[in-house]
Amino acid sequence: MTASLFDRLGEKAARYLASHASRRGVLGKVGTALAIAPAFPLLPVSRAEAEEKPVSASLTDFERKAQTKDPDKCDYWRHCAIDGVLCGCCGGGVHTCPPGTEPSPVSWIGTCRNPADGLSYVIAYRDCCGRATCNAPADCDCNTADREMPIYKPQTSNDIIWCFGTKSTTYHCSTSAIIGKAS
Amino acid sequence: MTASLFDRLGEKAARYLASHASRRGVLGKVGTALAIAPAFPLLPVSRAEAEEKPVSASLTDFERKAQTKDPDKCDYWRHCAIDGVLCGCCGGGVHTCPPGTEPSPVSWIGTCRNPADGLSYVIAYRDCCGRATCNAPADCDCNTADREMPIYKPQTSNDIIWCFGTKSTTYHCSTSAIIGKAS
Amino acid sequence: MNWRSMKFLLSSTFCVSLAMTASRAHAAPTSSPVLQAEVSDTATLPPIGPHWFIPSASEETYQIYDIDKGKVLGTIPATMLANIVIAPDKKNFYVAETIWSRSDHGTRQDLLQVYDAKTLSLTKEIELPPRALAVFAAQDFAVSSDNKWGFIFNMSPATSVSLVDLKAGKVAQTVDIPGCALVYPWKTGGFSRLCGNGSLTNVAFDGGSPTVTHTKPFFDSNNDPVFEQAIVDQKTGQAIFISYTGKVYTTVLGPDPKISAPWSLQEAAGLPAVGTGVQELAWRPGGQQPFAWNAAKGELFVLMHPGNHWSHKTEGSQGWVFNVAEKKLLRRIDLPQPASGIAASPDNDALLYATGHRDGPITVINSSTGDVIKTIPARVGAMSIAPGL
Amino acid sequence: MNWRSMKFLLSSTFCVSLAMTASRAHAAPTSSPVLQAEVSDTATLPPIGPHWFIPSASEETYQIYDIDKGKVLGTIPATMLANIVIAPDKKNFYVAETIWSRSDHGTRQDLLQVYDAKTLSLTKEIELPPRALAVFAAQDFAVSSDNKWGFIFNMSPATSVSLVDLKAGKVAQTVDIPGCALVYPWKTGGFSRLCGNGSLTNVAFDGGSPTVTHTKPFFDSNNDPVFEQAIVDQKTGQAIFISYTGKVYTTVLGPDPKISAPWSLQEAAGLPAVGTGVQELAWRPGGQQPFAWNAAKGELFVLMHPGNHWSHKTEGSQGWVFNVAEKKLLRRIDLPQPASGIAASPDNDALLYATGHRDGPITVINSSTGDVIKTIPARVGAMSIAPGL
Repeated sequence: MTASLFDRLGEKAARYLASHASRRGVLGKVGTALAIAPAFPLLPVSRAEAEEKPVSASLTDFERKAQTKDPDKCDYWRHCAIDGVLCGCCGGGVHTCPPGTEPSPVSWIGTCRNPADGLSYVIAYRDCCGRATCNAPADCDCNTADREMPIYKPQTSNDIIWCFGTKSTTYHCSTSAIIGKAS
Repeated sequence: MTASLFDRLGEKAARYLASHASRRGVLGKVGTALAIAPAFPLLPVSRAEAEEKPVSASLTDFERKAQTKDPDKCDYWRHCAIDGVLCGCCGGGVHTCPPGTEPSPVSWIGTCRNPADGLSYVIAYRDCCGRATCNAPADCDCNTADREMPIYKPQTSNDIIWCFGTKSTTYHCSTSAIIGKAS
Repeated sequence: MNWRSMKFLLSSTFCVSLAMTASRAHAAPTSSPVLQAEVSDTATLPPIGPHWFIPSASEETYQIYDIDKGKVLGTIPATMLANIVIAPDKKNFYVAETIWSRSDHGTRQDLLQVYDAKTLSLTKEIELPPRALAVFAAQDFAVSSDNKWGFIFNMSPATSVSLVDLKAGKVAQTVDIPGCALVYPWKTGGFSRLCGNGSLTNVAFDGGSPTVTHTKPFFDSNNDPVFEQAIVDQKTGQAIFISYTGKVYTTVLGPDPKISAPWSLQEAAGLPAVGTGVQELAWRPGGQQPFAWNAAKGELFVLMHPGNHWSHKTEGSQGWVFNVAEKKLLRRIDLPQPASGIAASPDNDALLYATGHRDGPITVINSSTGDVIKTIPARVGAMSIAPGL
Repeated sequence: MNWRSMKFLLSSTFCVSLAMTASRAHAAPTSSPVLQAEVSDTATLPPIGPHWFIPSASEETYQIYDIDKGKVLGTIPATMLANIVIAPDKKNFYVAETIWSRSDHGTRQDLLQVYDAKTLSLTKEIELPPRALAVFAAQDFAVSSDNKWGFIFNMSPATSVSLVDLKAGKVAQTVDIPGCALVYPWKTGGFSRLCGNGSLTNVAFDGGSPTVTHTKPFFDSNNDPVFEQAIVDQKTGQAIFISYTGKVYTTVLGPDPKISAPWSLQEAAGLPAVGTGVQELAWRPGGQQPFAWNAAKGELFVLMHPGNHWSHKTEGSQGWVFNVAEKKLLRRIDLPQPASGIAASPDNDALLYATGHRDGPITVINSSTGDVIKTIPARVGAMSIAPGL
């Protein structure tokens, strides 16, 4: 059961599962057995299946429009399933917390496609914690949802305050750090 | 010295002073001597001085446009110097606090003209306290300033949180209660 | 300084009603009586009415609206991480809340707060273990229909449920249920939870030792999960789970819930069933609070929008009205502006309340005709509660 | 669960720079190296720069902007009832704040919080007696130029000032000064206060027993009060008090300040002097933070609007630039939108920062030419601080 693994292992497990759980149908097939495989680094896997049909039909609207230039905009490719204020608009960066906050060691996970190389990556949406919500302009307040799941699938749910194991659980902003290539 | 009186007597003194301190020039002339006079009720005083010139030249813009119908709008006559959210938009009324809040027994004071009878009244802008700021529509968030003074004249200053002697000093909303007729 | 005596002084003065002032609007100055000093007082609330609507406001409070009057009646403190429930006897509001003693640091305090429904006084605060913290997750908290138990979802990230004895004012026990989340209350005697494998876990509890049972997985939790914002009619125990693609699963919650074969919102509307294609444009359910229920007529209201799979957070441009027993679309209502939240009054001919993400007005719609009855200026968000009958 | 080991696991992975990704924008898919895992880290701040601007944001925080980059560098928690000061040595931010332990109830905590200017870590919290609570009253708090003392205005409603020993981290003493309010720091050795009768009270203090002196009333506090938002140049001790009608009083604060004869902002602009008529339309100063000062050139910036007396809270449609020593208007700058707050950078050819009441952008203006240099999208309010040189 995915969530119970998550319960026991936190991001380590969740990250691992998500890394094998691309939107291309693999997700339903991963099971507990995979959790004992080496979690890192990820092996490149053939993308033959995805390439059989025109790319445009297999891309989400977010992926079709995603850009690689400005990480402080909601349509930056890594932010395909982010819910919150981008830390890059708050004194941090795409994987950097603003001064005075700390990254949650546990996070939820998305799988986003980088249009620059056509590859999908597993993204850890680590919240930066310990300060009141960053008051960035509306442009920086994102709520995208590619492959985003309800709370009973916590490792892929973006409504949870991902501030576990930090000094304070106050939510400040959200980052999108690359964990590795999705299979 | 006005403020020291205020320090010692709170609203009782402040209300009294303000009631004698109309915008028509009396304000500079009141002194400590007046504080020993009976504070309530107020005696009607001749308005001859004000009537010597056309009314329009002695009215503020607020007074020229003030209405008497809708106390939940900033241009209601009593709100001539209010800074905050009208309690009438929050479940209270023009002199009633919303459920769960309590009126500050001490308040600041304004002098507003009632267009219905052409008289000026002393208004106690009592804050309702003990709950986070009421999230009323922008129409209910007022900042008028007829005869409003800096903080060193606290009894006529509307930036102060007037929640003294209440269980909690949290500001929720503002009321405009009639204290009496201005002289 | 003696505040009490000052209050007494104020309350001994005479109070004139506002109406007296208003009636003289635009009258020429007359020799009418001089307005007299007013007493400052605090309002109390009438009994909770069927046309009350309580939306979130500014991510810090919920506001009580009397929709018929179009006015705010009061404010309940409750942040976007809080959960709010109307007590079954309508005498209290319950708020599950988490507060740091120094705003963003200090001591974390997880509390079940009890507000009196007449005075909005905070009458009790029950200490809790660390709650699950999620943005506007209404299904984190439920109260048993006999008003004895509060069920509160915890996540640390290990998941459990605190069983709060509301009379005694303390947590009786905490049940670990790994792999499952949220709480869906039964008609009586327990609650169910949604699990990551697409099943329900059912917790029979009435004060003693909880008994836990599991259903088989009944939905595809990997590709077409059901929204966590399921409808539960606590008077009957009926639950309605709706998936991202619009599949509807109904059941009566209990120790051994039988789950119906799914039917499709879109097929009930005479349209093709909808799949999980990321470029499969169709009418889909979505929003922050996409579903509402009217028990009087058994009607389900769904915010629908044109979109692809994974557009489940998109605001609805239409409200679809279904008779759930007959699995039938009754009507489609065009919304004057996209709505992220919907709620319904509990009486016959339900009023629908449509709201946006935040800081917007309340659109009040006649659910039988689809007509907009009024738009109430407000600064409220998508999340809300509305009383039952 | 061991968070530390998990962090270690993350930090042992390789980190690629963002620039690498960005440089490949719009490139066709290639066999370029797969992006590697990134370490999560926390930013630190460079030394406080002359083009930093720190406005209030959402009534809950102050945001640090690097105006040259047009970017936020960080957030300092500080509500609309807090006061914020940059330490004279620029190594800390001081925040005087009031927090209830349970948001709107519980224990009231008045604190002087010390944030490290490099890490924004909260390094110290000094307990205070109940502070004065007023909305965005920046003159409630000052720090002596030797960084030894914090002066904090209290109002209960009796008025006093707490003298906080910043090294020892405690309140050394509290001085009662009835009838006076706020704190205006001297160059060294004390502070002055504005009093309800139009005078200054001066408190000489350097750790021992305070000595209090009074000036004679110098302005008409009943009809034409000076704004509490006076300019104080702490490097020189010069203070500039400006009245509602635009009368300017200058002095050097100390035990016995000599106050200049007033001059008129409007007369300095070649216009008639302005009186207190409620229908006397004229250019008048106003706003929430209507004044700014540039010490390098001795220039005063004033938000001006057309209005009658008592329009002192009205936003400015123009920014007027004065040479104070010469009592001369240098230029009038039309603002692209009305501004309720103005601030200035401390260097030559000051940048002016104009902001609205709340939730608006930052307009950056060249004070020498009046040209708008840029408009930074933001959600900030009128109140702000800017560093000295």
